[in-house]
Amino acid sequence: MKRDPTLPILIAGSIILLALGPFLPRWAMFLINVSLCYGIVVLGMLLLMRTGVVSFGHGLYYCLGAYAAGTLDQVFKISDMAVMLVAAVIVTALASAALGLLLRKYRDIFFAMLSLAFSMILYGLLVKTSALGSSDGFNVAASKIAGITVAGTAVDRYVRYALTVVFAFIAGVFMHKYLNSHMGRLAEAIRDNELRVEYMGASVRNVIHVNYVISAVLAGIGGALAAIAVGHIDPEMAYWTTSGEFVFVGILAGTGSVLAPLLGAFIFETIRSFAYEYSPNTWQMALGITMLVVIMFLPGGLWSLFTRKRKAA
Amino acid sequence: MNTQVSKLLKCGVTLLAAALTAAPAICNAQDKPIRIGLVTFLSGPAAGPFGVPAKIAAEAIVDALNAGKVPAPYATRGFGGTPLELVVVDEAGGATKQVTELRNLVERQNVDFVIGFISSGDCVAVAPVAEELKKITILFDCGTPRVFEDASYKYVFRTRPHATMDAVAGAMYLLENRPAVKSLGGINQNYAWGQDSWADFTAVMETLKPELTITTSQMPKFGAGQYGPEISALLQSNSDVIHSSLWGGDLEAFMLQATPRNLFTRSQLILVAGEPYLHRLPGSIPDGTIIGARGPSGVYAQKSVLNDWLRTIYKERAENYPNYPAYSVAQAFLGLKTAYEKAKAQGALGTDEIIKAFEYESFDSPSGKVMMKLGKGHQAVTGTAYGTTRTVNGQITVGNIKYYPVERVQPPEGVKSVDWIKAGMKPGKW
Amino acid sequence: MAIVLEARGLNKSFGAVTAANDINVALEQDAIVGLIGSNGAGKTTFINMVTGYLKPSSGTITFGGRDITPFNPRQITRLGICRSFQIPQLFNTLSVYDNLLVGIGIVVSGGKNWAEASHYVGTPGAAVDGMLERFRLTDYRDKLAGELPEGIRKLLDIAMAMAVKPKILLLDEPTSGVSADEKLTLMDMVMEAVRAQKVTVIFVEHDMEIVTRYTQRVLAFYEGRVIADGAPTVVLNDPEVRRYVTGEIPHVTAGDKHAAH
Amino acid sequence: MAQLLAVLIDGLIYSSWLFIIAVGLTLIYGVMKILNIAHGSLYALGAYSAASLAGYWIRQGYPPMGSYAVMVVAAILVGLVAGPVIERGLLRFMYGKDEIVLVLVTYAVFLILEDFVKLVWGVDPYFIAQPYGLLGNFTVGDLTYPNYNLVLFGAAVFIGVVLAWVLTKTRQGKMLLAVIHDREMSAAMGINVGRVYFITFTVGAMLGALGGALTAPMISVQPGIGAETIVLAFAVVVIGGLGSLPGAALAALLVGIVRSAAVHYRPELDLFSIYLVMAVVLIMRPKGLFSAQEARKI
Repeated sequence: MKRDPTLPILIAGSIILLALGPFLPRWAMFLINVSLCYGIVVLGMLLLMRTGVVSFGHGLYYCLGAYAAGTLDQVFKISDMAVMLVAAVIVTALASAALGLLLRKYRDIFFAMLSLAFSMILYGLLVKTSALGSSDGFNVAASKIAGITVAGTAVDRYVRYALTVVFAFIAGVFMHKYLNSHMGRLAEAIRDNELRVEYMGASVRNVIHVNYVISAVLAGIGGALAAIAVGHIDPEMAYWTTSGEFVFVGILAGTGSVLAPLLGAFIFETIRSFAYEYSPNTWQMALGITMLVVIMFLPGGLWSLFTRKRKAA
Repeated sequence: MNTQVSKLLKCGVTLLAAALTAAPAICNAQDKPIRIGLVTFLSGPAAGPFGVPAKIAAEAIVDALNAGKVPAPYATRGFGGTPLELVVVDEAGGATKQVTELRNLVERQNVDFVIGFISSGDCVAVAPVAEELKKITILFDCGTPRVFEDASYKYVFRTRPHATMDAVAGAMYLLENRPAVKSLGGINQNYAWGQDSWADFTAVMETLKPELTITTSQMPKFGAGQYGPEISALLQSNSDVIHSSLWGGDLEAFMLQATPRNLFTRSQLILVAGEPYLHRLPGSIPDGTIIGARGPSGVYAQKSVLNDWLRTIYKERAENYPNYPAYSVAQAFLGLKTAYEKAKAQGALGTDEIIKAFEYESFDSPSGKVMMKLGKGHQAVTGTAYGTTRTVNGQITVGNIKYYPVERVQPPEGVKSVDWIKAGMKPGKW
Repeated sequence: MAIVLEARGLNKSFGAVTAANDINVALEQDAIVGLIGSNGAGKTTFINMVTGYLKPSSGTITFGGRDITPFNPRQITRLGICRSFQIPQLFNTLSVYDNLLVGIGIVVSGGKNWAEASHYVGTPGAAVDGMLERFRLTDYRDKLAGELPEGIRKLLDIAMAMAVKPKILLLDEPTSGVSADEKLTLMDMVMEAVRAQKVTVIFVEHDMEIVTRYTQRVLAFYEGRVIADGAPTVVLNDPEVRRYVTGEIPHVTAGDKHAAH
Repeated sequence: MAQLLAVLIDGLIYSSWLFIIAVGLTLIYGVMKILNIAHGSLYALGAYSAASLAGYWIRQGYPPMGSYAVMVVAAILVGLVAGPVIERGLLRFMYGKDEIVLVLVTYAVFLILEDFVKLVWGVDPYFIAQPYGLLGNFTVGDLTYPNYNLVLFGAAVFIGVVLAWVLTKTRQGKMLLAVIHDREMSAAMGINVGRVYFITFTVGAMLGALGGALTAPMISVQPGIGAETIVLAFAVVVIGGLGSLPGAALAALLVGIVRSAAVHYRPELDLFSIYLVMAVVLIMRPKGLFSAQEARKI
């Protein structure tokens, strides 16, 4: 078998991004920054899809992560990015471990809809909480990283950008290793044939539960990084359309490789951003058509473009 | 190995795509006209009543300015002779998206000024970004006091007064006309705007009339459309007054469903943001409804050369007269023009000079005099007005209009709305 | 010899249909037992009950003296009762190699619940290659399971059952869908593997030649009952069996067609 | 007491509406296993066409009573055009794909139609208020209700009964049930599955449009109504058990009453009452209130 180029690409890609950062136009830097936050969440979706379940409620953890980070600043006046990320991980891990106990029993559309219900309940609760700005949300001043103040300095943007790149890299490497481990194989086996997995002595529900927690934590990290990058959070992050977008990007990108979600998220954000600019009245139509084209002609997602070429070469 | 390389290249190329697409935008930088980014709702429920009227008005104003056809003191072409160019962006999609879009407007579209944002959530979110981008950004229609009461900004201005006065003047008007009011019920959308409006209004009422009883607070979700149960609950609450900050389709649906059920023969209705609704004649708005326009705008704009001008140029492009968002956007353009030309007159057109000129300026607008008196000269204040609907030979109009001067309805600089209301709304020094 | 598996008074009915009617079976260590009977006679139902896919309406199943009736397939598998399927249950989007590696990975990561987890020498990968050898699947190593010919699918299905270290192996029509000339080679391979690992085997078979050739004991099913139990020669000559089961033998072909798609 | 009565009446009316918007969705899912997000757009299309056509009708001074017929016709037209276009033009190329992918396909259609509606009708709200008041009111205790609510209720019952009758009593209906039960089997039995799908989707589209048309007189028809409605319809269908007609009816009733009770007793819960119901029901009955349990042969 030929060697899998994923890791080299991840390393090279991250180095390029880190090196390129300072020279990029700032809007591009921000676009990449936000895309990678998305990409990290979609990495989690990829794991779920590999396991054969799809969540229409991952906005729940995207939002929880963001609010975990945000409330630290808002309520406890802690505005250190490092602490925020830790908080996001803890909160989402606990929440998903608990909800996973229920969701592990569900499949298909029911898994999707029950997770949707949970995320919409969080949405409702947040909209009711005027202390956290209700539907307006609030601004997050993540001014320090590991004690060093960056807010207002010349490198402010770059630090947030670099932080995201690094986390995207870590998440990517982790997910790559994980998918190629026994657990990763087991996930695909479950997608193919749960019955046989049980008849080989592994607990389908445990695997789904573990993978659900992992994907939730990734979503939480993505949310926290988004809060840090964007500087504002609101309950929309938990609304079903946000979760829908994650699935959207997941399918758009394809589950062929951990590179797909990261790249897919970037392409999605770019399409959306330019659709907004060039057809402000029909950008939804543009998105919809893109999506149909991909589903129709690239069932493996955009990623299959790369793999196809590789086969051809 | 070479597969690795080729993949690597592909990866790099895709990532560079962003940088490349920057090229056209950068070229635009050398264009002559002043580029103004206009962010307003083009889709979603807020487009019809707010976003699109604002857009129509903005385009009409820009054309008039470029043609130099605006009444004094705004007769000079464009801004100080330089023509204007609009870049319109949809505000739909949530605060997070708006932050991204603002960056694109400024850094990719290279606009010189940004005028925009109807949703309070978006305003709160974009203000710090505008600050970071060091780009003069004018919030033209959002109402939440939080923007300048919780923070202070150098590059952010708001040329319309904040929402506190909607509640204060509304309550005053109500009590002046219905002194005997004993019970109050409300129906407001379940999101920040609705919650704040209700909280403010009840706070004011409790200060002005402590013995008042609050019967029920209905909080249907935004865009619910079906209000059967809510209306029954309101009917059964037998409230003397029903307060509502509903707007757009929700307001219209609520009116359609509540009127035939005689809710408004039972209770006095006060709509703090009802004005745009008057322009849309859905057929049923009971006489005696108290209507606010969140400022002396729309139907409350007093006759003046500027007002006639706005009404004319707007009517040329739409089938009805401008509503208050149209007036808000006019305030933004004229306020900015004033500051720009003042700075130019002093011979320096740097951002800082324009800001200097903008702070604490006061200027005429179709809805009267606007003074940048709050938020260290970044937050506008005006008086406001309320009136009552009545049908005159088939036409719904507002009568019994009462104007309230700034000091009665707005807290002075440095005092938070909440505290000011609690403290009994003492007129401050202006 | 010692009794490893014992079923006492198993009953199972689906609505009106009685799929199992007071089945009593005791199985000795290392026995190789064939189950015969026309389709719907209750053979697969018996296997499904033993492996926990169906719960008997009444009756108990004990394994090594332990009551496993309430257990689910996973728990039963982990005790060492494994099965193959009439319609192969594979991981279609995984390679043949990975199909087996999943199983071995489960055993290795299984820890203490798995008496013989230590059985495999060398890496899981090496163990897989060993199994590919034994079942002559090496040529298909990197093919996707979904793209295999039916015969190979059957083989892989059985290999996967073997991969998770069975003490008792239940094979549901191992040769159905396998062309006549391959049947014997397949059975030889399986039996070889079975002997090497000291596994007790129960298999459902329509081909009486195979039954007589490989089993020391046969259970004949009819309408959910065991109508005969004993050495192949005895059972196959039993008049009832001749009438109800082997008489005119349409089942072989029936079995074939059935599994062919 | 009066309040309890109000809760029931309001609940019943709201339930009728919920059932009307959800029934087409559950029908389509039951037969085609497609959770059709575009149902929301069909609802919007129905509402817009009804508002425009009936509005025109009334402006022309034709007998206002006729406007009800016009609304229904508008809905049928929408169904007859949009249904075939979507099913023949797109969905049929997607059959056999994963359920989630199909959801996304319809999501894409939804996005496209959202902008299509905007291009055709603009962003200004449309009105067709007359039919709402035309029939007069009825009074219960101290509460007045427009009789139009009875029309909603009647329509819901009518649709439910007719569908139930078609499914259980007619040959076509039995075919449908056969397809619902086992697609391959019924194909083998010589049922033209493609045709069944085509008809089902068209009927489903009509029902979606009808929901919009019947709602038009009581709301202001504006961009975004589809998105708001589809989530409700989803919840109802999932609570009831995907593809189950009685399930949808019961779920609509449950959600309607719960929401109405929330509004009357705990208004602050209204926002997510429906999702609470959904979560609770799914936790108690993982596949919804009514669900076909499919056993797997091994």
